[in-house]
Amino acid sequence: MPKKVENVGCPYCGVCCDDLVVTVSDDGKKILEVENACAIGNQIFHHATGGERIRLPRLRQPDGSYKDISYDEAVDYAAKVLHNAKKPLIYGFGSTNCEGMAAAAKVAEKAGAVLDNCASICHGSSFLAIFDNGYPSCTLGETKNRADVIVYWGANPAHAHPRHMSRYSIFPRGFFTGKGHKSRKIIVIDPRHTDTAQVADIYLQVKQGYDYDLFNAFRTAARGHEIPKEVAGIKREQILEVVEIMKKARFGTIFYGMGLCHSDGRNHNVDIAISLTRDLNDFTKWTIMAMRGHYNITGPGAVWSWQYGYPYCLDLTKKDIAYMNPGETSSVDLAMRDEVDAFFNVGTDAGAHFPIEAVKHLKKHPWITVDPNICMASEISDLHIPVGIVGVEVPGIVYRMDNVPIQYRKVIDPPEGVISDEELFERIHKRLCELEAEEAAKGQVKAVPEGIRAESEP
Amino acid sequence: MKTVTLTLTNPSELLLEGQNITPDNFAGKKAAEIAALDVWEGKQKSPLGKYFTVEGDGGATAAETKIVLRGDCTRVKRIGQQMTAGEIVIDGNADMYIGGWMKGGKIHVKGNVDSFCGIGMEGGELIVDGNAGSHLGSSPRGEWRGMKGGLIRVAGDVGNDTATFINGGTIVIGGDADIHVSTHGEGGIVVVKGNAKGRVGGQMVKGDIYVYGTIENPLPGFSMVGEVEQEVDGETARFAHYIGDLGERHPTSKGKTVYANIYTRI
Amino acid sequence: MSELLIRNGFVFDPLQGIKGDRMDIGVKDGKIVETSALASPKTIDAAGMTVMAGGVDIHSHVVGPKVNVGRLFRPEDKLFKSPLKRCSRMEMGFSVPSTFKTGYDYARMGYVFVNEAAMPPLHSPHVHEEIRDTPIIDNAAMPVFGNNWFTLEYLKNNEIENNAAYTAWLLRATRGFGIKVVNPGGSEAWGWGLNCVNIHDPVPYFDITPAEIVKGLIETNEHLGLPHSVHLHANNLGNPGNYVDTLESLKLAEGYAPKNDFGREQVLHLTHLQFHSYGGDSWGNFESRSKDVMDYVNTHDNITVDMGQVTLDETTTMTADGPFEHHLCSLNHLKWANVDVELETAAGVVPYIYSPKIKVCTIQWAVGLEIALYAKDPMRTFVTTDHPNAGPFTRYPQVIAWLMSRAARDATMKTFKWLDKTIDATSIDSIDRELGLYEIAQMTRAGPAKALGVTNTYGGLAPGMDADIAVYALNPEDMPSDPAAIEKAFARCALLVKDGIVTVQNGEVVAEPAKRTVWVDVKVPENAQVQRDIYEHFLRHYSVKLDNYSLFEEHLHNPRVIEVDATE
Amino acid sequence: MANRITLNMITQRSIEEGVAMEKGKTTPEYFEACSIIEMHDDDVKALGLVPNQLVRVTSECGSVVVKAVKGRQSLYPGLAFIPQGVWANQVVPPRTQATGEPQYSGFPATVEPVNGERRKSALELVQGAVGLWRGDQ
Repeated sequence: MPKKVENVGCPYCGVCCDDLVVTVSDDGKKILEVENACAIGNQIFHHATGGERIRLPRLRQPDGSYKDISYDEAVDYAAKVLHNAKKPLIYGFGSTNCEGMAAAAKVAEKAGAVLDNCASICHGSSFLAIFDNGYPSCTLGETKNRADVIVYWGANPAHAHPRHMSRYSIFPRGFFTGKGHKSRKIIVIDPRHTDTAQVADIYLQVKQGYDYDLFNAFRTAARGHEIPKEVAGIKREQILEVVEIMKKARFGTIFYGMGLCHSDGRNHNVDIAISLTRDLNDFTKWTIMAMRGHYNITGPGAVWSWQYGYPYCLDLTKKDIAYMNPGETSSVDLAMRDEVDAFFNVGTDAGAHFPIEAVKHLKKHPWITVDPNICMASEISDLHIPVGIVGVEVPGIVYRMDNVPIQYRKVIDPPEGVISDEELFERIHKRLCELEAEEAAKGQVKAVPEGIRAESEP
Repeated sequence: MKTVTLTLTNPSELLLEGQNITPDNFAGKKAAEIAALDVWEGKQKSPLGKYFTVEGDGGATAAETKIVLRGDCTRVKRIGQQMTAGEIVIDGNADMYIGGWMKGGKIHVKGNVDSFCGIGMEGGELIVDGNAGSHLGSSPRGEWRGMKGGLIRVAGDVGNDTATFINGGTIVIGGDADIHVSTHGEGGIVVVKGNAKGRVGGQMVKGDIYVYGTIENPLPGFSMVGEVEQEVDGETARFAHYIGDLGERHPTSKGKTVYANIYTRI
Repeated sequence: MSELLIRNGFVFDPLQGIKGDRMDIGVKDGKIVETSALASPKTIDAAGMTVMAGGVDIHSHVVGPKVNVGRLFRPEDKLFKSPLKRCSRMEMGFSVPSTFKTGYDYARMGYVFVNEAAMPPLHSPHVHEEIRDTPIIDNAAMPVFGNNWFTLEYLKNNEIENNAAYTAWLLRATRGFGIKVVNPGGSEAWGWGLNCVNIHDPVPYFDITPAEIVKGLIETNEHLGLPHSVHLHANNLGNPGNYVDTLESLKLAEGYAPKNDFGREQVLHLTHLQFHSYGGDSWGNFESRSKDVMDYVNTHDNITVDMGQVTLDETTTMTADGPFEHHLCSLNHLKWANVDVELETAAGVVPYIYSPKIKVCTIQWAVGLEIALYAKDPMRTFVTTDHPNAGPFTRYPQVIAWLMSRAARDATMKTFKWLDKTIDATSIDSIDRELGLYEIAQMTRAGPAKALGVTNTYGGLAPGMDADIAVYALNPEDMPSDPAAIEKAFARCALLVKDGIVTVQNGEVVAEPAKRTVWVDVKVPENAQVQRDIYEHFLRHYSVKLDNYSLFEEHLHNPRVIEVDATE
Repeated sequence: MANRITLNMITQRSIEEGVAMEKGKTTPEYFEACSIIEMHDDDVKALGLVPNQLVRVTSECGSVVVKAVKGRQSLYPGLAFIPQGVWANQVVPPRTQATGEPQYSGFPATVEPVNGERRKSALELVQGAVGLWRGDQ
């Protein structure tokens, strides 16, 4: 009899749907059906048992091909790379659990590495804004139960967070919002008329890159001052109309996305969005929330904050004190400035998602990928270490986009022999301690990692 | 005043962090002791002498110590960080954080500098003959008490986020400024002698900005209130006077609301 | 079979009434034993030193979401402010230290048990993750109930039994310790940007008043017979003239008697009393009314309080009192974080600078000390700074020095810009009382342990209790004349034994024994209605599934469960 | 008719990209979802493109060949869109305004029709950039 696993968390986006029902085959080896998931979440579960999985670490050979090696060998190689580099960079963690992130931090602290996560190229700007201006936010259930005005600004949940609108914001009926969609005003602000804009009551086509100016106009108008006839492509009347709606809301939430974080001004677009939210709280209740991308990309920000006080871009190279300054200690800047000499890509795909120039810089040095799947990063690595898929094969706590921890379950076993991120990092940590002890015993002789890197200088 | 000359003869592979290169740390030390001070290349801590040849001894106090850096310091960070007195001359370029958290003394960079120079500055002078990167005279992350005092002078262009959270002091830019000047400012003076791209004075509470050229995209939160004649950096000129950021909170003083000012030269 | 003999110290154990007698303390297998039970112990000489039980903190914000927001959004709280690594993990931060620094710093001060003052139930897995990463000290965490929709509905209808069943369920779901109430009704009102500023302000929609919430929760608490009492952060925190509301809140406990098997004698703990003892009607005529409040506390045995002492630092305020934090940020204009938690609570975080140059701050400083110095029964008034709200917990040694030494208070007052005005608005200058080591032991371990109902394990040195022993380099027969020496001795204990393991020596952490999570498991009769209500709210209003809400066993770390049977 | 225009480029997630990415970055689905560009009709007309014609996109730091398609989500004239992913990142400038975040959106790129060129696969682009591409195996 196939077995149904209920209340399964989805390891795709920051919406962290935890209502999936997954049907597993008799022998517990095959995922047969996934209910309640969006198209993307669905794909993740089916992909886990659908095709061939990598079951052993693979080490790059002189001819450029990969050779399977044991986990012990991989752990040894990885530990030596970390140990010998002057400034290794450990990056990723969009798709692992918090237990894995805590273990990786222990490794980074021991190795004197820079520890960074995907927020660095995603919602890192939000952190910068939060540092400067705070974060008047709420949990998603608050929005569902109370909100009568929703703003999506530079965010396109129809594509990036497929169930966000139905679970939390536009459509659900909550405690004080019994009429669901009918009782809510939806405002979408985006340079593109996105699929999200299709469901908006009001759509403002902001000129790309001028969000800050538009926020500035909103704030100025909210305080009763004159504004120009047109700002960022939006007519004054429309700005005033939206300002009135916002001021008269009972409870509003601004959801914002990469449209703010990826364009000119980055953090200040978010910063001024927060200022607007603060202003609106003088009139009524408003909250703001970052549309965090991966299902647990909020996780490293949480874990590393309680461990070190910084959510990302942690420079642990001094080994006795942590430092953070995005723009310097952020992965892409470190790459472009040739500041690091080894790269660990963990649970993400820097090969596909970094600008190719940054990839080329990083590739001058050893590159190790830890990921369940074949991806661009794994295909240019010196070492690829497969691990179990969190949320499918490995349980653990993940943090939803509103910082609510969700306990994820295991649906099936990982392929035989494949270990979890947490176990991998615990083993690397142990090996690092041994290397340190060996070095202390021998004096200052550096061990050279075994295995040969392909000659691949671009 | 005694002079210590550091010549970068053995450049690092990665970037070098030289927060110990300050008159405060060199004062009272012989050349050999200075060469033994720590610098960091990633996690590797080494003596300064591994990368630099050191000539000359430090003065008795920081104020009596001058440091001259020769060689290509493009990849040396944090020179003059937290210095309180004395002088540093960098013959060419330097990297990030030059004069960061500086309290006194003078730094003269004859080339370009990278980002975060003069951040958290409280006093002293930072002179850059070339260009500067982002976050010149800005505040460190999360700190609302930005630049408090001192003078920064950059002859060339600067990157984005100049003087974020500025509370005091003066920044004079000879060339153009990229977006965000004095964002969240609550005091201080920024002079841009070239053009400014946009987002000048956003979320600004108090303080003054002068732009001699044009502001490509002025913010809607600033409103023109008249024309004034003012003396700026030794010369007198006529300016259009704008107040703002009208979207931001503003304190009142003696019953009048205090705004931030932008002056653009007519 | 590890055995220790701590010899010849001056022992202060208020739970046993031991007042500085020279005694030996025996330790075997993690427990305190009669010295006669030891075979071949390792001996530690404590001659000329003070021996107390490990410290117990009744109210501190050390783990959980708002604490972590405080860490995350204040990088400037770490820059040039973090010590270099001395223990196995880095120690970061000043006002909101990292979990590691929290554990190490408490241990260095001789503390072993810290009660997290507010756990949003929805976030309990986060709280427990941080507990795991907080070394050495044992932790408990109190879920917040004062704005919880279930609680509001049950208490509105006066359904104490249902509320008790729900409370028992939530304590188990979150592995929580007791009933915390923060600004009852006010944080729910904050969901609409509103507040309940006095105890008779009705809560929007729910049609119940803060007074009814508090009384209902006291009844619930005593109905269940929990180890700890209701733990209340009263309405109208931090405002001039609020002592009136505080007295009204305290009076809600009148007529209630404690019912429990844990030795607890109060029915209400009113926390950080300092923030609630203000007179005047504006910041201009702001003044201390600690005397009025403490007169009431002194004459009512069923109440305990803690100080919430302002330490005159730059710190980070954080509370489930969402409207208060919004109010605060509109005063100081600094960054403001807010998290409203669906159906349950809210929270806000704002940095704050208590400056000796600002009159309100120095008055607040005096109010806190007055509360402790006016206390007739030190077993009912406890040392806290409401960490990090009035100051970081690492200032406890300084607070102790202020309490033990008029000279220490005078030295601090000399730094005040508005000294005369502070003296006029307070009575601190007229108080000569200096507390002794016995009273400090009452206020920092025996008293809090008793109020928490954990005196079978914590807060004392009787055989059978946990071997948690702090030794301070202070000779009660030859106390230092310089109060700085007192502060130093309490900041870095000479020795901390935790669970029988030597953990701190000469102020340095030398071992990291396994820490515990202390929680309360209450057995209640089956209650179909409450089960149905829970099911309904999760189906319709929560954003997570019921089955994913209760803490999974694997996320509970080294539990110590206190069992309560409320089925009778 | 211009044979080359400069547009303001943005790169963001699309659901097709999301689904295909989880299937695998070496799949045909990923290739079709990501190696495309969307423009406003005016710009398509200005370039004289026929539907599904290949174009070369060139920015300050690189160049890539993608297929010009008509998207559901409309843009205004002068704005162009490539879904985030391997093709977009061939042209995304790595400059970060000292924030850590590359200029994924809002950078100038020229677009011109190409003849006789093909779209490269994800693997060819990434492995090729780092000298590991050994041709289709």
